[in-house]
Amino acid sequence: MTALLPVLILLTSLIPAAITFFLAQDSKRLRIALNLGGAVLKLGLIVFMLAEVAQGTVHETRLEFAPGLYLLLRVDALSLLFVSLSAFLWLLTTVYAIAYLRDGPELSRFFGFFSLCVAATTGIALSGTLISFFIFFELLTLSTWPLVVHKQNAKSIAAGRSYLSYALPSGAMLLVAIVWLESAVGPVEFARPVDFGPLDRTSQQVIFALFIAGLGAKAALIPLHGWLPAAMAAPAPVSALLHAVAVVKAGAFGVMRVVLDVYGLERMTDLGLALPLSVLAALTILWGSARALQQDEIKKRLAFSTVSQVSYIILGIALASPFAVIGGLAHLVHQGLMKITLFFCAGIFDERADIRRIDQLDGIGAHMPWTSVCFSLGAIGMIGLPPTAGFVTKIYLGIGAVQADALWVLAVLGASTLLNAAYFLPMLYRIWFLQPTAATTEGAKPNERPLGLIAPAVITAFASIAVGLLAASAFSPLALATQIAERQYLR
Amino acid sequence: MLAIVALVTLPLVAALMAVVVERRGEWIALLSVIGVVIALSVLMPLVATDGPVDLVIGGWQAPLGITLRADGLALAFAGMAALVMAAVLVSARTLYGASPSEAETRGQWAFWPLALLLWGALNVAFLSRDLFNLYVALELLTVAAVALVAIEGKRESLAAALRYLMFALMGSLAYLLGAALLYAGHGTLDIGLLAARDIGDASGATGSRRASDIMAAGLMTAGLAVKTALFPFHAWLAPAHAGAPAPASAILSALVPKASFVILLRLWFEALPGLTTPALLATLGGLGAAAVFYGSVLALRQNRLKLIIAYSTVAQIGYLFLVFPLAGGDSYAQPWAAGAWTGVIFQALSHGLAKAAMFLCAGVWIIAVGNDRLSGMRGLASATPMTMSAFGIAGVALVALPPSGGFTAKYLMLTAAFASGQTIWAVVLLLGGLLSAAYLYRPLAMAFSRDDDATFAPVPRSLQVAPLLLALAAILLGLGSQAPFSLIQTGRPAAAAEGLE
Amino acid sequence: MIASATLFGLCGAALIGLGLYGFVVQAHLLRRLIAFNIIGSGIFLLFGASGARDQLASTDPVAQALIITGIVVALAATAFGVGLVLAFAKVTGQTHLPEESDARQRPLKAGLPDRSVQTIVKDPAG
Amino acid sequence: MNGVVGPTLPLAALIWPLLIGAFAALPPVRQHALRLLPLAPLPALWLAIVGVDGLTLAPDLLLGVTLGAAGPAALLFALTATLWFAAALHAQGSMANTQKPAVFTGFWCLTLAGNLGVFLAQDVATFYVAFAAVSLSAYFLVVHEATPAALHAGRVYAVLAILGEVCLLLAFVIGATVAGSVLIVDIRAALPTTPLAVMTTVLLVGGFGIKAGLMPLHVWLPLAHPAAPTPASAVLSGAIVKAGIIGLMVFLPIGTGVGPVLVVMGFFTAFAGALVGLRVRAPKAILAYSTISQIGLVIALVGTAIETQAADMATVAYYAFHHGLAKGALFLGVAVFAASGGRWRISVLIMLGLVALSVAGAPMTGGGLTKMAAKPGLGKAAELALTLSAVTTTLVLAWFLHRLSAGTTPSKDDGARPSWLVTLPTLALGLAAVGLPWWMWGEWSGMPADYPLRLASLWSAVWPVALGLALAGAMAATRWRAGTRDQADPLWWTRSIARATAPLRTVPRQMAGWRGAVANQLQAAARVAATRIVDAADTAERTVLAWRISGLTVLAAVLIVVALIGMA
Amino acid sequence: MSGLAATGFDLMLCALILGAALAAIAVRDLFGAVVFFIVYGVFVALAWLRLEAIDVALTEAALGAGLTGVLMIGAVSRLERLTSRDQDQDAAGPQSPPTSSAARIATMVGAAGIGGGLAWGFITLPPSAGLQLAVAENLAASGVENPVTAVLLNFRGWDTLLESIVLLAALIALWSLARDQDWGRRPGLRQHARPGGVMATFGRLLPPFGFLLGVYLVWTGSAQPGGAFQGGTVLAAVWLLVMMAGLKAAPRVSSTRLRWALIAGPLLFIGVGLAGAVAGTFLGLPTAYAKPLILTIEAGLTLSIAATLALLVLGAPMAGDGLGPDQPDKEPAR
Repeated sequence: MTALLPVLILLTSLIPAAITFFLAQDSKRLRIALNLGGAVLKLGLIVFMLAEVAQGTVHETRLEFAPGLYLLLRVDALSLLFVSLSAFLWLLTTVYAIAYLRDGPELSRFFGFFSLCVAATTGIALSGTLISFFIFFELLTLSTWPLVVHKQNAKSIAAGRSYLSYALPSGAMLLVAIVWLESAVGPVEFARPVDFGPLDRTSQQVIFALFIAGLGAKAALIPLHGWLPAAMAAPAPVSALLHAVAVVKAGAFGVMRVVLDVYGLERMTDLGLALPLSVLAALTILWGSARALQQDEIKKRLAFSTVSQVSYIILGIALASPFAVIGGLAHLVHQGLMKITLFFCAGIFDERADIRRIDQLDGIGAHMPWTSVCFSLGAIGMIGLPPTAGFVTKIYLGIGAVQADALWVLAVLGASTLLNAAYFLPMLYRIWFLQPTAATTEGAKPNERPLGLIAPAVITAFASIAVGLLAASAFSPLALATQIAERQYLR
Repeated sequence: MLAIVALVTLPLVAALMAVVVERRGEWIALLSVIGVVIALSVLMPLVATDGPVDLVIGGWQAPLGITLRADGLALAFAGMAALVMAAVLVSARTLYGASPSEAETRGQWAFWPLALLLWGALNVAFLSRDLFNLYVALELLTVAAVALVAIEGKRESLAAALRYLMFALMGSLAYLLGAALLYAGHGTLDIGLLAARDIGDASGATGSRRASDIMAAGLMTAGLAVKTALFPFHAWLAPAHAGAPAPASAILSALVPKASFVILLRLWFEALPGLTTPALLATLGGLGAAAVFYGSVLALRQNRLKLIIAYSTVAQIGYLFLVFPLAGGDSYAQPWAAGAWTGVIFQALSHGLAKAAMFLCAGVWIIAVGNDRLSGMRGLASATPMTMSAFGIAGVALVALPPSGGFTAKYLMLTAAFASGQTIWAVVLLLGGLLSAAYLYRPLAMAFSRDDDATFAPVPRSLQVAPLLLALAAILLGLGSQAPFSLIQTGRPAAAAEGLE
Repeated sequence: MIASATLFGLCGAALIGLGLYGFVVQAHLLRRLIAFNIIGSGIFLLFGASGARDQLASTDPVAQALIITGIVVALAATAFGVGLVLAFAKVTGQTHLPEESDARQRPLKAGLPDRSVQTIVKDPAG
Repeated sequence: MNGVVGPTLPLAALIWPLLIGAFAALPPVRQHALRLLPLAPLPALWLAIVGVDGLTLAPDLLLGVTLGAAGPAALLFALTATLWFAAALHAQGSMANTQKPAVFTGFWCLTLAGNLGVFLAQDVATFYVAFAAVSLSAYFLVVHEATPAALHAGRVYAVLAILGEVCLLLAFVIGATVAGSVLIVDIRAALPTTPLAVMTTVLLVGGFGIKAGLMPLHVWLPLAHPAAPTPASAVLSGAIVKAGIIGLMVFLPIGTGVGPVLVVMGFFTAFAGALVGLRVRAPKAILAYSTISQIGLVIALVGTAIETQAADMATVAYYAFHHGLAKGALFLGVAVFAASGGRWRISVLIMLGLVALSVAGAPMTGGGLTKMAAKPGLGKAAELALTLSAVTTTLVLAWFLHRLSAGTTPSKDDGARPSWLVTLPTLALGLAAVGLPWWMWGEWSGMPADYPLRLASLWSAVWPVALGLALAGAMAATRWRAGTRDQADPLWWTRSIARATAPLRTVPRQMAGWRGAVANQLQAAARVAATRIVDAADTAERTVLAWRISGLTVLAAVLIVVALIGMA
Repeated sequence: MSGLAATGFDLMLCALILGAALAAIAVRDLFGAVVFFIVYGVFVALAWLRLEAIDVALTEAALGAGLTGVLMIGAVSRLERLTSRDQDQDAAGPQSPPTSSAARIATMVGAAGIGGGLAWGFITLPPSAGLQLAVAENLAASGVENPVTAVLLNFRGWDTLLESIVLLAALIALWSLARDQDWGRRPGLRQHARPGGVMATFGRLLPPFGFLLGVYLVWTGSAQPGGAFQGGTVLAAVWLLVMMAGLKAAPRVSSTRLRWALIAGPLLFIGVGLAGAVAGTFLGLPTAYAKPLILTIEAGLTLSIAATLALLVLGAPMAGDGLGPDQPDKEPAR
């Protein structure tokens, strides 16, 4: 069972993917059953695994390709954090996507790649070696592209091109980093400390830079973030996937792996890499927020907001102080919950009320109260107001910054909060306090049903409040992050 | 033993039968495919476990007679060829399959023997250890290949065939001359016996470098490079591969250049390793690198799908020549040489499968659209999803993204490049991969664009399956690279396999 | 006194050089095939001569056999080549490949796409 | 889950309003949601009355919640609960037909919970959460009327509230880090030991100062308090500003030199606030300035307490307690007055005048007592300033009463009597303001029981008020028009800045333009380069396509390979 | 011949060969070039005689000079007719423009370099490295006395088998060049020899002798110079003559009998090989049965080679004069 479980978890999305591709467009029920079944099963298996891991079982599966090239699935606490998040959000996103796309074209293709995408994410989470990570990382790139271009219009094709033109070169850099490193130190397993002996200091630094460049595109670090706002041309479930469940997260997760498991916090600091990385993350935070402020389209604003928010994770890791690391880890989950809520809602606005631009939001709160409430909760979380998840992160990052003697980070956090407020609050203001324009009110009253559309948003919205409110409880993401950090990385 | 015999004779016998038996070409071809597959499935495990198997033809040992040897290299390529041929033959049924009630047509008659002869020649080229026998095989290959290029009889394809013929004849002559010189100098044509003479190695039996050996090496290298379409001798390739009907293109692009490449490998890594010089290896690698960039740039420039795929072959062939700097010469006995060598072979195999799949996809789309212009491809993703996926998956292998065979290849080669400190080749590999993504993206995006007005001719599903299976095979090569890896190691010239541990 | 073998060997070398020159320089396809045959027989001569240098034994039978095979193969290639040339001439009325009428000024008719580079760069998706 | 350790009442007092608020969102309840308002502070009132010992711990919540109430905080907690209760009752009458009652109720309860929370919180996270809740939810109370003025006030409020939140967050983060603990007492103790003390203190003063309306951070207050519905104004001015005060009281580190600064700023606010109050005409706006002024005094007292290391700050709380009740009464009274006609107007005016006198510190009133209690700790100058502030306070409140009576359109019905629901709470608050301090004197002033009745004390209380009244009378006699504008406009300077910086606004657009231009240039250059490369490859391809060239290449290749091999 | 005379003869022969080759390449007139090429072939055959390689000489004369010459002459005449019509269409004309002199000189240098390198390599070859001795040792076991035949049919029979298949491949390739509408017709142009003319007379007189010669060459090949290829060439020439004389039409490409004839030799060869494989050795000829087996194979090969060679000379099936545009289909397709 210990060797099988990670594979089973992978298969719960791989098999639905494989079958879904071959389903006819009209075999709707089977498709839904497959995808939902896979998602539920996966969540179940993960819960089971959580229990097992808590008892100290090590799950490890090895798949040899060629000497030196093998796939290793190994479950550690960090994997669990990420895989639980993605599995949970996948389930919700699937429900949402089914309701959102309903009878759209090419559904089998869509859901096939959708599942594949999650399979890749799961693989990323469970990977025990750099090369396994890379394999799933690239698989993720590939399986996301058809989703990004799903609408098949000029705009989404352009978005897809933009995505690939960032993702592929950076994937190449990642490969260089991995191969360079491994050709010197042998295969890198996350569970084993890496002996950097054969590499000189400069090489180590260059490799690190390559790693960051390789992961940076997915993590949307400036200046590699350009694809993310363009990708908002994709349907809302895909945006949710990109921003919260899979892609961006995979990038951030990769940075974690590299910093925490490959280099280790101490070595990163010794090499003088912590400061540049945190500066980069900080710049991304500010730049993303500033750009978000300039956007007129909801999804674009949210996209830039993601650019900013994901770098909180990286900032936390880069600061390398205990609280910052914990905050960064926790934000992996927090950002996912909040951002997915926002994208769910943006999707509902778009799908149900044809609202895509911010100035169309006027007064929608009255018509679409549930959506609007969820959106507001997500936004509040993004600003980092208590008692939401974002608040917890921010406080941890702040404490971490002080611990790391990086007071400038406090200024960044403050500025970022203000900027976040500056671009989210006007939206809320429009939603709740302005009178509906003629365009919004004419025609039938917008409808927030079916349940599949609104329920996921409600769940994630309240989850994002709950994880903040119950941050100190033993099962909160924060608690998990604390355990992970203290057990594995902050010795 | 019998299996080796079957491997080389079955396609030839089938070709002969296809000459006389009217309108049954496809069935004969199918039988031979089955036979060859059986033979391979017997041979491969045997060789993987027990090492290379020799077939001494007529019982006459070299130097008097000819030996065929089934080693890992040969079987890997023969296996790939069998897969590609199987797919191609299945696909060709719609184009060249005859219905018993109608009169035989030229194409229906000529395609099958030509394809089968080509296959037979390939298998001989992969297995034979005799330089002259290889020459005959190459000539057989050339005649069949040129004929396949010309088979449509159009102006462009005839011109392409003639051009191809010129290059190929030149290559054959140069190779033949080299083989003759080696025989004249050493009294044997057998690769193994030549290797035993340590040619060019000052400590070897023949002492220092001989003028005839150097000339032979120069001529054979150039000749084989021409036949492999290494830049800058590639000019024939694109018009020829693009001008042939899709199934023929698949064979031509996926398989034909590999035969001469395998001979080149055997020449430099088995027969004449002592003659290598760093400058030569660097030059060959450099030409390969140039091919990668040049072919990619030209592929980017094309507006016809088949030309894109064909120029992609020019580029992909370039990777193969990185084996010389990475595994040849001083690297020969280094730990990373095994990786480089195996990586290059993986690259060749993966490219073969993927490229064949792509040409077959192009064939499907040509049926659907009527031509292979990129601008006509809008909407194909929805109309022919299976072919679309095949093309996409093949693209993954070609761009060398995981988990394809191309990725395994690239990984091994990259590791070798870094391990040997020759990072320049790593740069080539990476940029080449990105460029290939760029040129493959264009047709992909075009097919993905929505065009609600487009109408397409229906394409039988059976025709769409073959490319998909081939593309999946290219992926499987990566997923299950353990078995091919150990197979390729079998009979590898240098005992450096432990280098990757 | 020079042995005949040496003489004919050198003659073969010269023929190869001569043939190569003709094979490369001439544009007329039939002439190329003639040049091809001259190279071929030059090679055979060189090969045969190398097998006949030993005055004690007769000419190396293996070399002879290979040469015979080579001649047949060359004939086969030549016959097919002639057929191709004829077929090409029948379709185009030409005896040389289109690009060799003037490689530098005339646009290519066969094989290459006709769109100018500029349009491609400007419109990569087009 | 470890559940809750210690008394559960404090936690219940905080959660109960939230439940009420959530309940209000239920569709059947929505229309009558306002009825729920008085229920919300009941547990808090109970807590205020009975009190609890020890701390309440809820380790699972937030970052681990610690609650407790003692001393000044408990007093202010009681004030808050009372005030909210009174305002809730008042709202039953004054807001019966308001729009969106459910939303109002919901945020009312949320604000209430936060407001109560800041007094109970013993750990920084809980404090911050509560503070944010009170601070941000109050926004909805401000904008409830949805008039342009309310929305404008809301915007200003929101901006400053968020700014304040950020300041506090940063300060708390630093504090928690240097203390290695989230308990407020630890943080306060640890702050002076860190090199970051000054910065943290500045952040704290900034964050709390905004909330409390410390000049010059007060700009939101005169806009927001008048814009809210009257009950909300009452709690805003009476209770919510105290959130800032309690923050200053419990966080500011002792012995960092911040005291004198606070004293100076506080007195400046006290006088300036009152004087600016004379410049506006709307009664509620005048009251708002009065609040600013009074809070300035409180802050000055806090500063003094810090300076003199009087850690318990009982007198400060005592003073603030009275002001809360009184200001609540005054705000509620505005509505009562508006609803009254004829003789009722007179009675109401008298009652309000009494409360106003109390605020001004007239002898024998509650306000007078609290002021007296505050004086002993002060230095000479401060004492004088405090005494003098009564003059300005008298002036501004007189101006308030004048504007109230003059500026409010009398009810048509001469005998109109406001509903008891409105009147009673107002009256109760007023009476409490005047009377309760007497009852509490012994416990909170730390001075002899007869002290207020001593002549010196009386005199020192009387003359400023009298002076103020005289000045008011003089003003009335000379018909000197004090106020020029109806509403407050504390942000007039921003418009000048906006005008002055108008040309700068195009800078981002220009920058974007430049960025675009540079990008275009780069793209064009890349395009040209790409064209060149492709053209070169194309030419090369045409060249090698000719066998004459390629053949030559092959010949050359043979020779080159030969040379490369032969060289060695 | 004495040494000096022999050398003198050899020198002259070399000069003639080179001269003919030069002429074949350089002469302006295409027909002239072909004639020189045939002459060249004859001279080369002489050279093979001088090198005591009778088998090669025979093959070179029959194939290199003879059949290739016929092929070329036929091609020249057909090309003249094919290209004359299009003269106006292409400004460059059927004659290709000259290569630039720089390229010409460069090619000359390159070709000379290779020739020189070869000469150098040839001269510096070690004394002897051939396989004469090995062949002589094993000749007894090969079943034939002619060492060349032994190599061709036994020691390196695999080469010969492939070679025969190459020949067949060339024919298939050639036929595949036919136009679709011409499929099923007879290969080559229809011959119109005047009845009673020279051609017709030759056509009646020569075949019996030629046939005898051809069979003899095959038969004697086992012991003396000669063999399937040489004999097959003679037979092919005979058949060609018969067809050119108009005595017998070429068979249709769809003729089943013809096709069997084409594959008979290779098929037989492979059959023997496979039988050997089943018995233990692929293409192994047990000494006891070697000679009859070789003769059988040769017989089959001769038949196929003769047919293939003749048809290779005739060319792809075509209608009428093969000049297109499509003429009315006078002959039924089958």
